[in-house]
Amino acid sequence: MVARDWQGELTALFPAGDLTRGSDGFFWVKVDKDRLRDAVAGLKGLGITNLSTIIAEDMREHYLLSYPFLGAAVVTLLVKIDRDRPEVPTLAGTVAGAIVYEREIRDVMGITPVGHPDLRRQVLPEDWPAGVFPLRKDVTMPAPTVAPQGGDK
Amino acid sequence: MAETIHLPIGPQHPFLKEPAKFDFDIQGEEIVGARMNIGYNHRGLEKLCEERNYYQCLYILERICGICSHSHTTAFCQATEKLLGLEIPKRGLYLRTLVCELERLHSHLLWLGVAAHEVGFDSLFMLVWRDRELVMDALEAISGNRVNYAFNTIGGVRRDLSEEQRTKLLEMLKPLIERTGFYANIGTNEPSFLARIRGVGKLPKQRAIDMCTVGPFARASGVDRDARRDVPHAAYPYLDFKVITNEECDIYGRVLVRVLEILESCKMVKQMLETLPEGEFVAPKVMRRVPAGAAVSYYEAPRGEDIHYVRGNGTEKPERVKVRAPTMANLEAACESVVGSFVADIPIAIASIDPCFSCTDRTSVVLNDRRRGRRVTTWGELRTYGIDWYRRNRGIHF
Amino acid sequence: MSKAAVLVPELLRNLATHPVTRAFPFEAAVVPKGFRGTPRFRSENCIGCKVCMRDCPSDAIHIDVTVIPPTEPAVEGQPAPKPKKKMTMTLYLDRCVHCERCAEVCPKDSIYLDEEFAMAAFSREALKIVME
Amino acid sequence: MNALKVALYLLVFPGFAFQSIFSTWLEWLDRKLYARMQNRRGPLYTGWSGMMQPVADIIKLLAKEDITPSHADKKAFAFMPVLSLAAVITAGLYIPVWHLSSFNSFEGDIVVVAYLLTIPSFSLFLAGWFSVSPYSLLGGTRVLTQLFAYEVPFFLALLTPAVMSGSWRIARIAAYPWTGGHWWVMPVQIIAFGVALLTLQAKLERVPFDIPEAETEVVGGPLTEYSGKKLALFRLQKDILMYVGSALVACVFLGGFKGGLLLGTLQLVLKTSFVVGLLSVVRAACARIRIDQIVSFSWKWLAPASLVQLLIVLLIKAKGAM
Repeated sequence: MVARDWQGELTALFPAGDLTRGSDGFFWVKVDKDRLRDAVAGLKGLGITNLSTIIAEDMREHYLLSYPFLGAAVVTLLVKIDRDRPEVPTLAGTVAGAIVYEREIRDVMGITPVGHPDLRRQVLPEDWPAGVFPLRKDVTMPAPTVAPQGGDK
Repeated sequence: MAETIHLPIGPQHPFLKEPAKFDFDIQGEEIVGARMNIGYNHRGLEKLCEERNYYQCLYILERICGICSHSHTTAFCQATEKLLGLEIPKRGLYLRTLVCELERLHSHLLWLGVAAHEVGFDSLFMLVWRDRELVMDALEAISGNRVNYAFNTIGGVRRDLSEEQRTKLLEMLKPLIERTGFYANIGTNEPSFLARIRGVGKLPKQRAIDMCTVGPFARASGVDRDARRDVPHAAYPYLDFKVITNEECDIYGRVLVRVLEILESCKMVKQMLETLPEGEFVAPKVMRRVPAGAAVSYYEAPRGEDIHYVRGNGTEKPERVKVRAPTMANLEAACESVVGSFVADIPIAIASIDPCFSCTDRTSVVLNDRRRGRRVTTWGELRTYGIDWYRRNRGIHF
Repeated sequence: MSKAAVLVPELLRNLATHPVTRAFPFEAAVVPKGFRGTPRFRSENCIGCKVCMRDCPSDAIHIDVTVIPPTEPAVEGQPAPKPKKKMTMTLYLDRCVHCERCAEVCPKDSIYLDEEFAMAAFSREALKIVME
Repeated sequence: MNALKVALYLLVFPGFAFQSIFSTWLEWLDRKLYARMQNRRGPLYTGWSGMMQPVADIIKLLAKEDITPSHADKKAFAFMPVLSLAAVITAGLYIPVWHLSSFNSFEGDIVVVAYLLTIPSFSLFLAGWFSVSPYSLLGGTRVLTQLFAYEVPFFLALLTPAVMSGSWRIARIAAYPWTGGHWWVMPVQIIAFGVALLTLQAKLERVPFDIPEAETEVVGGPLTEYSGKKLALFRLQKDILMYVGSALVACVFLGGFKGGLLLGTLQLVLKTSFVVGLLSVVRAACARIRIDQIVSFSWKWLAPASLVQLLIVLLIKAKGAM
């Protein structure tokens, strides 16, 4: 199944500049935030529909969202989100599986999926303070007062 | 129309082996709505990995889940080896895949027993777990421990397989295949067991594809997807095996898929043992500092495809480790498959995806960034913050 | 397609066979060779390089190097007798995860894991073992 | 003198003392067989190969703290275990123990016993009702739905031998194969024996019919809120119900316990253990089926089977009488 090299189809879909290929044959595609939806629709056309997860990272100058898709080929969409407008269009319409992961990135990174059907707490406890997004670099935790227990180390 | 009652199940409940909360809206005996709420088993493991060097991360990631510990270390090693650009000797790949398949065997047998127990079929539970000991003893002999095998290391495996162990393993396979055939016969013929699993927890194929479900749960709904064949890793390119799917779309189908996968894994273990190449089993010179860059690695764990994303920053410690366990992908679909069946079917429907909540709840909390700017918090401070928070807010003194 | 009571012949056969469960505390549990039990210390090989301390994932090992001043007086001519170093290992067994990383990474093979697995204790201090 | 004999009869031999001891022995037998069928050891350390385990469980429960839920109706909550235990023990008195007729057997005492055996199910439902917790309410309602499912086949199966022997007295029913009828009377009623076994399994709420206490869905069923002495009484009541049920089935179907004090009691022990053995085989061989499946199974399979059996018996009676 993997023998068919997907280089041809993918270069047709994405501008050459954004498409890079890792040593292991996985594709990394830089995608602009607004063109995310039709990029996913394009992948769906090729039969690559299984969104594995959404990885959110704080790269200090901007946030980076990676959308790894597993199908006949492995394509990861990289979406840069600038810090002052932390939103991303939701994929709930085209890929139902994305609902869970979009809730997760909203909880931990504060990137709100615009148009998400059912934004609930996914990972953090209900009484987690609203404004604190733990994965961000500039988050501050109140200094702990209790000394660590256990053994004498 | 009976009014809707809200039935909360979990986080502590007899059928839930691990904490997870499900909210069901039921009318009479029928379930009309289901929502899930996870995060109760969250231990900040990924945060821990960022303070340990790559070798130490192995032993932390191994403890994400008790049943599929080898899958997490395999995926993590593959991602790190991609960053290092390492070439693994063939014998190392074979031994790593051998323990992968042995783990799939004992994980599927474990699931068959737990599923039987969820429907009150305790005899099958006891018998299946008795025969699972064959695989557990084999794993203990090979790797030195029944559960956390610590068999993987970056660049290959840590122990070699002696000739005597190889023959003992080959002998173990015959009774295992015969017993699994017997359980396949029981699973498909015992009327009271069939009554509980046939037609329950239905998930149509199109819905399975949309919800991006993975592993035997998706394959039982006809989705032909298996990371071992789509993204060949470890020694899978050298082995020929069949990807088992069927069109049942219900729990009966999932029992069938898992039992046939046990037989398929036995065949693969036999193949690997017979064609075990000679030579080195670990890459000789492995650098401790991993160059900067990011790598994604896929591995077909017993419950589905397991994704590890490792970003290195040139130091000994990983910058970011993201683990997405297979149960995370299946949970939402499992909740949906319960809607429409009876209250009595909740345990078996949820158990049919073989949930492993310890895998699902380990997203990182705070990023430690010693080099580039203010130090935020370390794992130790995070731990004391938790203890302190519970003491202040809940009055619980650990 | 479904045969009733398909499990009964197997159940009745089990009545005749001996149960497989072992009464563990009263019968010994057999453990295969190569089982990863409790780390043991050979102080004569140890050179005090503390690689094991650094690489232990759960900070369960602590090596102390004590320098013993030479007893006989310094004699002219010969080089002064070198002070001997004595290494002791304190093992926090409540934190050890038995991963055998210390034994693997030690250059002088001075740590090995034996096959002792029943090590429960009533207090954490009892699990802090000092080995010469 | 007669009063002493009656008191001895009531309290010691076939009365409370014997019933509780023998029923705990039956529970040990059931647990041991169930374990050995699954290649496990079963109870092992208390007494000779674990024989005292059920007694130890009950004594442990007696020592445990006895909590009554705050909203529960205190008096009714405490009275339920006593009511069901009393009903079950009085039912046990009517089972002939060492010779064919029991303590005061009279025409129609099989109907009395069958009626007394339904009281425990009602008391379980009321126990669930009075302990006012969602899980026990759910469990209690399930006990009732299950009761309506298996009650009719249970009566039909029990009364077939009565129709065969033409009398409502347990003594005469038990004696029929030896005195009036022929020995082949017993194998002819094999269907009724099967139905009686399955419905007895449902009455005792054991797998495959143990929906009310199915720990995977409804936590503890009606007994969720019970603990300490009250739970111990319920456990004892369940054991004695198993003894009375299987003794009744053994006595009615397998011919009574003929012979003197020694031989009769030996027959009682053997035949009742045989019935309990069959019950544990049923328990080990099946999975727990859902409440709607229980109702449909008993009305689609058990009730028609017992009717067919009744038809066979009537035909035999008609041919015999002709």
